Amino acid sequence: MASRAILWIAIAVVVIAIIGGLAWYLSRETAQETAQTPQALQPTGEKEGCVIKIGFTTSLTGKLQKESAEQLNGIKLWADEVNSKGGIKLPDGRKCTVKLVYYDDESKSARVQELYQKLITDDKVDYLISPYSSGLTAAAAAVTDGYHKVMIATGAASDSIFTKGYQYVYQLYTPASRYMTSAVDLLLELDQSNKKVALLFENSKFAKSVASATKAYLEEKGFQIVYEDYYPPGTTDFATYIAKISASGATALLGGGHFQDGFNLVKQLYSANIKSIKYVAILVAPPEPAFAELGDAAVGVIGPSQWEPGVKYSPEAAKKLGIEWYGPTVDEFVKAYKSKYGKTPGYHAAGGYAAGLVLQYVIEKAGLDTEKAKEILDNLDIMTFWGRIKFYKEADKHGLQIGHSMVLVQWQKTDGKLTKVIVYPEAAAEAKAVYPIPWSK
Amino acid sequence: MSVVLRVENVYKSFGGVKALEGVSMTVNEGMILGLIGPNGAGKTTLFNVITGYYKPDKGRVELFGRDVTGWPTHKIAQLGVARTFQIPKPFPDLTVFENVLVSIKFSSRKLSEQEAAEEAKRILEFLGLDSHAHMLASQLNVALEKRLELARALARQPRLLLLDEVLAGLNPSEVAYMLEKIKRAKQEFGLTIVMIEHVMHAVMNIADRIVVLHLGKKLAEGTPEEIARDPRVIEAYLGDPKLALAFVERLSSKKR
Amino acid sequence: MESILEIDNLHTGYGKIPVLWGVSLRVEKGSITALIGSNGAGKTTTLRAIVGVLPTWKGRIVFMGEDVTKTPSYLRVEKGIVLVPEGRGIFPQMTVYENLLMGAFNRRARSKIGDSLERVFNIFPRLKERLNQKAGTLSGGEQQMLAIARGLMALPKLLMVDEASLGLAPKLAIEIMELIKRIREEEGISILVVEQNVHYALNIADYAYVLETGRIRMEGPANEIAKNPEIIRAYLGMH
Amino acid sequence: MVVSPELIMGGLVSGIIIGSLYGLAALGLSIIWGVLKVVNLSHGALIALSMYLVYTLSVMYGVPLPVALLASILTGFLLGIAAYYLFVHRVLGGPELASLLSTFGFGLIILGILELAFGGIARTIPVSQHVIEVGHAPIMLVQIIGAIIAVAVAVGAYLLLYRTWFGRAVRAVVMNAEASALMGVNVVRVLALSFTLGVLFAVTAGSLLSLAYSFTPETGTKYELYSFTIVVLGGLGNPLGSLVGGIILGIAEQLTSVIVSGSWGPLVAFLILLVMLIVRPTGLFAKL
Amino acid sequence: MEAKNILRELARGRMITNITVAAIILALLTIGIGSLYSETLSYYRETLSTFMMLFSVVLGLNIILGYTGYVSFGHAVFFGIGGYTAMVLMYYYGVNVYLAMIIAALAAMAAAQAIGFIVLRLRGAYFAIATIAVLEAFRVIVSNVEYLGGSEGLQLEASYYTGYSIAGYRGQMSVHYIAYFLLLGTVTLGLLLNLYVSRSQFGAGLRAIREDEDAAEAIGINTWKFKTLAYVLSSITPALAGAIIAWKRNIVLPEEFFSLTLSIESIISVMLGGAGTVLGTVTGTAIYHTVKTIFLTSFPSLHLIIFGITIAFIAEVLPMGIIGWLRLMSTRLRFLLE
Repeated sequence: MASRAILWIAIAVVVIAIIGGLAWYLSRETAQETAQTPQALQPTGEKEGCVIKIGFTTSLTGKLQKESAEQLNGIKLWADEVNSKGGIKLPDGRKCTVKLVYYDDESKSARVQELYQKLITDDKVDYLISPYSSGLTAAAAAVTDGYHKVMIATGAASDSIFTKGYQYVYQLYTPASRYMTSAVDLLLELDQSNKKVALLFENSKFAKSVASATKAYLEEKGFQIVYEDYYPPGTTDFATYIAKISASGATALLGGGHFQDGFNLVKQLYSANIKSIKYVAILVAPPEPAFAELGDAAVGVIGPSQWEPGVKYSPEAAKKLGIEWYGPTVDEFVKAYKSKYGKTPGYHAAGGYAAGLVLQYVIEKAGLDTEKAKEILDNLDIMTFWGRIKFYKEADKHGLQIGHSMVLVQWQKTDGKLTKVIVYPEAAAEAKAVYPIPWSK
Repeated sequence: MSVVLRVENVYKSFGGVKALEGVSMTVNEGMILGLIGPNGAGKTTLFNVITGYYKPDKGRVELFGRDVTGWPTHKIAQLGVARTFQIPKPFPDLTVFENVLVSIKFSSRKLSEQEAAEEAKRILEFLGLDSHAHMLASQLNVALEKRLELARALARQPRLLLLDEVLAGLNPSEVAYMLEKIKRAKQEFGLTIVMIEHVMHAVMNIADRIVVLHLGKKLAEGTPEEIARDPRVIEAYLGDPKLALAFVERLSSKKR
Repeated sequence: MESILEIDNLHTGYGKIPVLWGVSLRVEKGSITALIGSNGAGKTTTLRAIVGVLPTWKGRIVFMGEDVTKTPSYLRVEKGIVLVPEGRGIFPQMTVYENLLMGAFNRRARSKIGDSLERVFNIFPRLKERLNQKAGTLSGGEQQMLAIARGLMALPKLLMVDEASLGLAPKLAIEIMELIKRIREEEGISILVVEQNVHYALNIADYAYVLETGRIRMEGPANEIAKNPEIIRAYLGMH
Repeated sequence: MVVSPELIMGGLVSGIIIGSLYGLAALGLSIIWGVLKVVNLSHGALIALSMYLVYTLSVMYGVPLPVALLASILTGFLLGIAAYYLFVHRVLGGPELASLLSTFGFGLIILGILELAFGGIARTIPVSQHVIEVGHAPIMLVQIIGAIIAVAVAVGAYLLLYRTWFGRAVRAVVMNAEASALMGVNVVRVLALSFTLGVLFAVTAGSLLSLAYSFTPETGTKYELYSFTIVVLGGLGNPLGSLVGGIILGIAEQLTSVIVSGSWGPLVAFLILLVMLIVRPTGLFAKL
Repeated sequence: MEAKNILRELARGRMITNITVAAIILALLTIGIGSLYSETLSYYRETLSTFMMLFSVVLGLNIILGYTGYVSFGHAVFFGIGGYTAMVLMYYYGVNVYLAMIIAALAAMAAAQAIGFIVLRLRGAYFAIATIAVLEAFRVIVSNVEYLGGSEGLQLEASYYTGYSIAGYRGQMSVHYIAYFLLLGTVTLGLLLNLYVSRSQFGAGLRAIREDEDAAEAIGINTWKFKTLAYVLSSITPALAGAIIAWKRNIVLPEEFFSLTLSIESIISVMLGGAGTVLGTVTGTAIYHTVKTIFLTSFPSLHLIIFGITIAFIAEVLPMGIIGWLRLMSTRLRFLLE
């Protein structure tokens, strides 16, 4: 008995050693990466070297891992660019480098609160960026606002965070209430007679809040909602939902939730070949490059996106609006991102970079004075590669994003090749929207 | 003499197999009743009916003059009935001491912690288990396990004790030891005992009366002498009447 | 006479608790040997050790001249050591036919199923009538017959029957005993019986061993043992 | 919205088709639970693993799909044997908690590997999107093929258990392990093979499901939870019971979706499970 | 051994446990008070809050799993019921957190009585599966009922917190401090409950049920009543923790409050230390929480795999847990390690 136990312990030790070694080997890469930052921190400033600490958590593990990783890439790119230029110039003339302090939150709000506390009190960071997702950001805000620390919320589209009376949290994303409204606007533009809408969203926090806002907007615009249902998270089969949509006589479908279910929904919708449906807009899934795996099924599907590499925000556009342009152009950002990570940035990455950019703007104007930073943010109205950024300043929805708006992408087939193009708003559009969706012909 | 246990016309069957078919018997206060019969005769089933594990299909069970048919086991136990199990069921991850202590705690007596521990110790000493008090019950051998089974039953200070083959698997000296203890326990605790037993000489020696079950029916009842001479019993139980008679002779001669 | 099974100084038990303290016995080829003794003496344990479902702690088991002490039980069955267990151990949710097929599970027996079935039905015609009945619904006597029949399906060279008369009415028990005797006569299989009922066992056996608390107390031709008053001491544990 | 008989019909048919796949997924859990008395909490992870095996082979390495499916199933077989000796053998006959935890641990290891290798993004295997429409409900051809295979596997499993030497040995071990040993059955080997068989069914189900839907490492969880219900519904170790149980669950889920709302679907599954556990924990059908 | 000696050993064991428990509570209290005045302790305050949240569930679970032997695989259901009850009271009726906690605990106890009536008639794996089903059923119901916020959950306004203050911290700022002390109170209550169960006649009865339910009946234990009561007691601290966390985090979400992960984490904690011992729960939860934190930060991408190996290892080699194993090693330790 005992000898067997020893054997087992031995096996376990060996296995753990192997895995540990593997882990060390795999983590070497990231370790080197972080090791570079202090090198870049060498004092280059005129007076004395100083370091600005930016803190946040990111979901290296758990269900938000993928989106979070891209957001982190964006933030890292920003920090590298700033540091390679010697840092940010403060109002007092000092030039300070940026140090990112971040931890893994496992996609769990319990960890988020623990870690933001650590960032503020232990690591004594100067400014904060939110974790990815609304749920985690809500949890983080409950900690950070009490300490009067400015937090730029990126990857968090929920409206409700900003109705809680927080004073130091600022949202970069277009809020959920406006997530799908442009898809409704586009439909109005394309076809005045298409009024029978089916709503099929995931029964999850984010999708549900988009759904209720969209529903209200549809009703306001005189649409008739002929079908409304919510599917449980993790749903893979949509046959009965599609049957009911088909039977409802809907001519447009708005819905979705996460990538996987949106993907399956479109796949099965296409196979079902419901001729009556002329317009399909799906949450989250379409902007993902992996959506192209659907092939023909993807053609004509529209999806709202916070940002796309093809957006047409430019200093000229800013000038037209009479607001300041700040930071790199869209092309500069895309090029820099591509050269660092070898792939085209998506909106999560862009959001991460933009969060850094906003902080950079604030630091240049306000230094490390939080109250001053708050004042600047409250009155901010600029345009960047991310688009227009302006926050709601009254207490009832303080910090809510009101400047930025979504773009709509549509998968189109040009010369037999499947591509994702921006179709709305007109100012940003790369091509005209295909209508009706090809399968209904 | 008051009647402690009365079983009346009890039937019990399991999915078509008739385990008990109209068994009746009466146990008076202070007696030891032996319950014998070949394996599968329904003896343990009868115990389970008396202690409330099984509800009889028909018939009634009376304890201390109260009809307890269909009562839950713990309520019957609280009336002052203790039993041992054919396959001992000690609480394996508790020590011998803890096993007895638990049993004391749930007897009707109200004892302080100190008194309960003293009582447990007394019972362990009585059964010669004091040197094993700190062993886990799962580490005991069969003989000690059987003693613990008895200790736990006695710890309840019962009025009626049901023993299910407490001697099975013991060697002759262990059997003698147990018999001695059962006799002494009967005196000291003022017990009434019903015992299922296969070790014939033991039951013949110790029982005041014997009931023979066979295929779920009561085959015979009487004093050990009567039972030993009953040809039906001999036929059913031992097979060869001649052989059986031979040992009854020996038995009688030894008693004298 | 040639012996089919020889056990030398067998020690075994359950967990750490010893039950057998050096049992030695022989079964002659073609004989019926009885192993009797009181409850808990170790009779069933002996049989389980012989068939190999209990490991041997010490001692030797030789079957047909071959040492099988270390052979796993499923290979011993294939060599022809077959035990009809106490409590019958039939498979209640299987039909009678499937139970019989399970009997012929070992490779040697599988190829001769047709013959075996015929022979078994010859001895137990009642089973043939209930071929598709669930074994669990048979009466006690029929279950015992099925258990023995299933044992025969394995083409045993040594058939061990544990407590065949258990829980049976005397008439039925006698019938079973006669069947066991008939099996020896018609099939020439060596048989080792364990019985709680001394009379039954000694009646059909040629030779008998008396087991007491894990040791052999006595042995001899069955008819002599039957007459020996000492048997009462051993069997009933009297002093 | 009016629920027309046509929609009900569609719900019924898709319930039967999807239910057959649930049944197939449950079959593996059922065999292991029925024979070894172990609730295999790595079941969902194994289902997910097989999906990624098919994906890796057919999408990443371009192996023809049928070959990829067979290879995935074969890997499941080898994995099953290894897993039995590493994670199950030692905890057999012990307290439930030990086997629950050790199989759960095994599941975590698989999930960890999948997360590490593939991350959280959904993957999909491109196959024909042809559908057949019943009562407006689009039913994919691959689903129908899957359902047919599910029925075939269930019937095959039934025949295996009731018509072969191995199957009889398995059932014998379930009823009385010691008596089976006395018949010359190598009990440990039967247990190991039964576990492997269970794993085999799980990976078969996973491989088929991977063709119909996209998947992530967590996809298996839903099938695992549903499988509990189905096994309790259909009786432990009974292949046809699993199939019928799966179909009952599929119909219940799809009809809930048609008549009430899809978001209540899972509740129906858990309520069926609770009611069954209380009313008839042995299942609707005889166990093995 | 003399009965007196046994009693002395027992008393000594109890003293060791008492001192350990008291020391733990005091240490936690010190850190809590310290963090009011020293910012550097704040991080530990938050880590310990997370630890105490898990510990509260573990302490409840230990009563039903450790002492009674029923493997409740979905014990987080009471955490969820507590959290949601409290949130409904706070959100709709503006009830303060203290009252909400008490009502949440009562609601969970009532729920335990009802759930127990259904599931406690099952044993072993069936019981485990049934508790998972109950947990999942609650999650689905909650995410579909609009009154409970559906899948969007319910979130408190920042203004709700204005009335709260501690040592100069007000509103939102005070929440984390107050929650820490409330969690500490819950943990203290849980430890006392566990100590009571481990030392009382009631606990002796539960152990008897765990060891052999039939034999327990035979010595006069009303097993149904006992195990129902144990289940009800086991729901209290998880519910309190749920209520506090709902208040602290200002939001309740179905998947975070009816979480299978939390259930399984608490089972592993109980198992690691040794089920059915007070010291085991402390040891197990502390080790689990620490090791997990280390794994997570040191091997972020491999922690699932390492975790799986660890769990399987415990189940196969150390099924009694660390304290349980030590207790088995010697009878002296058995009395000392309660």
